[in-house]
Amino acid sequence: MFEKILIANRGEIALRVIRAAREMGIQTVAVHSTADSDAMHVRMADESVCIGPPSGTDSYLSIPAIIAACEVTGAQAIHPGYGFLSENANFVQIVEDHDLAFIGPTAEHIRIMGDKITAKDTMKNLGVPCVPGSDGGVPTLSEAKKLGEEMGYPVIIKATAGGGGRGMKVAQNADEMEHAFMTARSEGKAAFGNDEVYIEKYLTTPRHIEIQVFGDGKGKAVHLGERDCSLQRRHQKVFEEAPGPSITPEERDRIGKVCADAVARINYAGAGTVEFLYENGEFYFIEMNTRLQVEHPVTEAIFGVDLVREQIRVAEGRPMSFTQDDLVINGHAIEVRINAEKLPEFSPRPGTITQFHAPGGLGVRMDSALYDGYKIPPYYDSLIAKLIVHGRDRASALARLNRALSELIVDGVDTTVPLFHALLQEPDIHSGEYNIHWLEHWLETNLQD
Amino acid sequence: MFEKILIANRGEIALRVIRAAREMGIQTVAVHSTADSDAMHVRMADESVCIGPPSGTDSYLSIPAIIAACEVTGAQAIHPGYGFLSENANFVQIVEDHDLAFIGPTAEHIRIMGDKITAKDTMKNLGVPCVPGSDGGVPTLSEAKKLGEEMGYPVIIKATAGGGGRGMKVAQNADEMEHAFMTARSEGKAAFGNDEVYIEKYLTTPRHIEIQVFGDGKGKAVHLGERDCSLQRRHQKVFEEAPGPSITPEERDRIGKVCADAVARINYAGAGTVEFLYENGEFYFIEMNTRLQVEHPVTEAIFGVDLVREQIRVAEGRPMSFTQDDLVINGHAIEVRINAEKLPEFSPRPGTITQFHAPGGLGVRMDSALYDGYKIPPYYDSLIAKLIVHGRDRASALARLNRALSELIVDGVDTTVPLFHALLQEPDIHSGEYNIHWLEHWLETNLQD
Amino acid sequence: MPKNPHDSDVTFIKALAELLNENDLTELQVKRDYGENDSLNVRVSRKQEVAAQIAMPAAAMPAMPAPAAAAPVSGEATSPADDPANNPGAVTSPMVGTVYMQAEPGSPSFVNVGDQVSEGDTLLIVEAMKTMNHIPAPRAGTVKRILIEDGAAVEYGSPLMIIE
Amino acid sequence: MPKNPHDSDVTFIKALAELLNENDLTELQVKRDYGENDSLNVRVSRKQEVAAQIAMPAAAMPAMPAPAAAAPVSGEATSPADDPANNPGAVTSPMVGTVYMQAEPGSPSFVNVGDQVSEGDTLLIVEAMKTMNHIPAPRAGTVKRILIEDGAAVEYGSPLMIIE
Repeated sequence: MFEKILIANRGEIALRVIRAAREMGIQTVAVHSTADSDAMHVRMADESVCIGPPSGTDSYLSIPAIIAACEVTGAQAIHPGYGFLSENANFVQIVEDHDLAFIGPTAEHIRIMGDKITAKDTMKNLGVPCVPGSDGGVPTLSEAKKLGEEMGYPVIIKATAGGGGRGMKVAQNADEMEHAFMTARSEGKAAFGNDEVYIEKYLTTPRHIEIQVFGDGKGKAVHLGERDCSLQRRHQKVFEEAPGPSITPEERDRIGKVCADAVARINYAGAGTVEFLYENGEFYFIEMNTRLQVEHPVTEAIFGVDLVREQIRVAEGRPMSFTQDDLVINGHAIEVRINAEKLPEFSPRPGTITQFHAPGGLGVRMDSALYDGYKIPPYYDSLIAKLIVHGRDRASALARLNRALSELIVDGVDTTVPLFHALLQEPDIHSGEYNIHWLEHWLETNLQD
Repeated sequence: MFEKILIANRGEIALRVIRAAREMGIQTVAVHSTADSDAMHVRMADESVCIGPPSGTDSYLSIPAIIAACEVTGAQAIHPGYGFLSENANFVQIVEDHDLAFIGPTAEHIRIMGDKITAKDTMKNLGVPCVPGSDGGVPTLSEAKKLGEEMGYPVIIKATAGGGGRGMKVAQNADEMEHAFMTARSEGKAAFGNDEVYIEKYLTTPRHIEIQVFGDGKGKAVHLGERDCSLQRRHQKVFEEAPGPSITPEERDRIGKVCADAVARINYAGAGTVEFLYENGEFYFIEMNTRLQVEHPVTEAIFGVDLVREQIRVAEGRPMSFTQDDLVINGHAIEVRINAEKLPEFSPRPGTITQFHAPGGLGVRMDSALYDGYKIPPYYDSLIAKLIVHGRDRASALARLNRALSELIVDGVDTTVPLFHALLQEPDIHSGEYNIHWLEHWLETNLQD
Repeated sequence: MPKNPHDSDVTFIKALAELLNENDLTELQVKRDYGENDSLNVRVSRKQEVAAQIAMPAAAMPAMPAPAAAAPVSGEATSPADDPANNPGAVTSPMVGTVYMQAEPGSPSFVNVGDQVSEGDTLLIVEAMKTMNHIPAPRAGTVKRILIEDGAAVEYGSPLMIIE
Repeated sequence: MPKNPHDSDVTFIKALAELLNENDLTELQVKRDYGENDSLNVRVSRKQEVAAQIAMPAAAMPAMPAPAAAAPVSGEATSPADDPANNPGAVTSPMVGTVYMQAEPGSPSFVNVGDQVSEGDTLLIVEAMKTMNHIPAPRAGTVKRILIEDGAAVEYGSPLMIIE
């Protein structure tokens, strides 16, 4: 068992790991840039090491600095948090080469899931449902039409060499296929010098549903249900909940088992998230995140587990502390991400926190590295706090969120708190009827100056 | 259903009720003395009414002021919190006479349980186990000895007219009976002019175990297990936990059912606590508190319920939202009471809070009316915060308590936080082996200057 | 390395310390460089912003629903200086309740602005719990202002009138 | 810290301590350099309680295990003005690692106090990830002080030497 671990991260997630380690009686080493000397994670850890200048590249992303910090402090294992080096297979390899433990999956699993095509092929072979599409290029219109009939309209025709939205056309039905097919080809030709196109089923109003899985690295794995993270702005999640308001227990059991079986078969170790688009009762694999997610606390709330503790256990080579049968959903949880950003542009607002007051009482959890007088540095992510509420059902969780937001004080910088106050006025939020486009739409119509 | 309720209390418990009401969509009215104009409960409520000068007698205990505050604000119901008017049958009668609802039991139930002798008789008749003792005075030594044999030594001989420890003698065995009996009689005669004595079984190292009950006022009632509140200083609880480390599931079911049945038979409404001394597997009734307890959050944590919401529901005439079968224990919870007091004398320390920082993360709940700059007035109770932790088992709850205490910052006044840091070093606390005398003993030997 | 300009340094620093005290400063910095360029660099500060922020947490709680200017509040200006309760002639309510300016509907008001009152004269009634409480003038004087209206709700300490 | 404290230094410090007490100060800093440029640098401060707590939240977190003066910290005084890292002649570590003062055990140290060094001369080695990183002198000058010991752990920015 570990006596001392190093947390290769900052902010609330570094705190999260320090809390779990402290509760397990494990010493902690915080690493930090010169910009973070006064950061909460530095204060809370048992030891700290300054690893570089403010730039993330030269500090939190510096593999030699982090390995050296382990060497000089005698830390036996590294928890990467999320972001930074958490999904860097090369880093994991180096960690292992230095006889240190990485609190996460193997380098190989990270590598597989880090490459979209390999990940999709792997998951498909493991029985995970993917977006139907052509196997490679579609040379003729008649073949394209045949595929359209098979997978059902709408479909999207994409230039194989494409990217950034160019060379992509949607065909809503068979009649539109000819025009879409020809346009995608010619755009592909013009933009990338290659007119090969492929075809995929096009999802119009999907939800983002992700399945939390957890493996022991030795062939056992469980799932901890889903999170609905459809409320996104520019692919950044802002509001996450579990269970998903659109998912039935039967659907959860089915897709959960598929995912757990898949990661069990590859001997996956630790926490992972299998992300799907979900439309009309079907799940379509997008990618797998081989790390702890920002939104893991909603899962912890409804299952009554400590995922970071579990990560550390498994990295120590111990078995998981729960089986699938132990994992019973209790109530409903919601997380909102509070960023130091000014609405309506969501422009980052570093600055000094003149007053911070966390909401209290029943069913409220704050994960935040803020404190009175803390200076938010301008170099990193703008996430400054996660507010998680847990209630007996979705309605009471929403009521609790409203109540907790009304107690929260973050003074000195602009935050995204007003967004959540506004969202709680929306009937769609209360009915749970939203998809991955909902928030962008809503922002366009509601958050103009 | 209520649209607006008034909270006839202050501090963290007023906040507790405001939070529950807000989550139910009910408007709140805070009442306050002139000393509490800046108090958190005043800030958090939808409306506030100043009801009197600092003295509790002229403000929070002033029945006319509170009734008038309901009248001018249109509040339909009153939540009394704990302390102040919460167990004042006369107040409840007046509330009802003014066509207002009292969020709590009836005046009659409060009256019955407010008188120790009536309470004991009532509970005994309802099948609740009481401390064995003589039925009234014991005139002769031979009768005393006979009783001693029947109930088992040690026994305590008490002057009927006595009080304050005078006229009370313990007999450890039959040999000591004569001396103890005669001394108690003569002390009673000398001090109170009455030499009548009665005899009760004497418990040497009991625990304080209390059963949380909840009735719908219509003949249905449930129990929510026990809390062990044995860690007391001068009869003030400082550390409470649930479940009790010494109680087996069978004992819980048995005594819980006895208590639930008893309050069901009298149509008890709302939350109540049946307090027992517990020794050698036997429960001995002490008293019943006809209100919410300070330590109710530990029960909320392990059962996943909101007792204040439930109180309001029942006061509205609605049924309880759970049955006995719904109430399943999940994990372990501990509460510590943080008082503005200076150790080792526990002398009250009102003053200004220069910095308040609540612990965060998984399984941590803070119930506190503190905020940066808050001035703790010298007129009221010194309880300033309750820290409640919840974990999968007792060991993890203790580890979490340790972690959370290390994050908490209450600057500007002395608090009892160092007591808890010290207690967490004690093997007896970790093994759960303590009784109602343990803390006093420990304080004598450990907290000298 | 040490010469002996200590005594003069001590005297200098002592003077600064006294300056600090006398002027209620919190910080004083001097940088001296009597070498080639003979420079002096002084910084004097007296911080009070932080204390001010701590002292006024109400203003720092914008996210919290304002402790609604509840029914009982008399609706007067809120700046402490303007607050009639601070007027030395203010008569404040000794209880929570509803104000009646006359003995019964239709009757004339007990007092009007400009009236001379004697100590003990009824100024108005505060009704609480169905009881009509006559509020007496605490002293003789002239009714300068009446701060509440008939039927208004008042809390403990609400200013009712100014009698000078 | 002076290596051979004179009586006069003690007297000087004692005088400062008394000053601090008499004037209810919380901080008093002197930087002195009576060498070539004869400079003095004084800082006197008297922080109000609240300001102090807010300005120094680390001190306000007594319950929190002190961010342990972790292994890598060089063990020097912590007051900012004393910190050799603020010395303009300081050479700081560009990386985390373990310091070696010589090329291999038994070899002479790369440099000693009093040595003249040219820009680019190796001052010491910082080992990180089994790699020996030679730390070069950033400029020519004299080694005035060596702030770490052989085998010590350093973090990014730790002061290693003072070269003037």
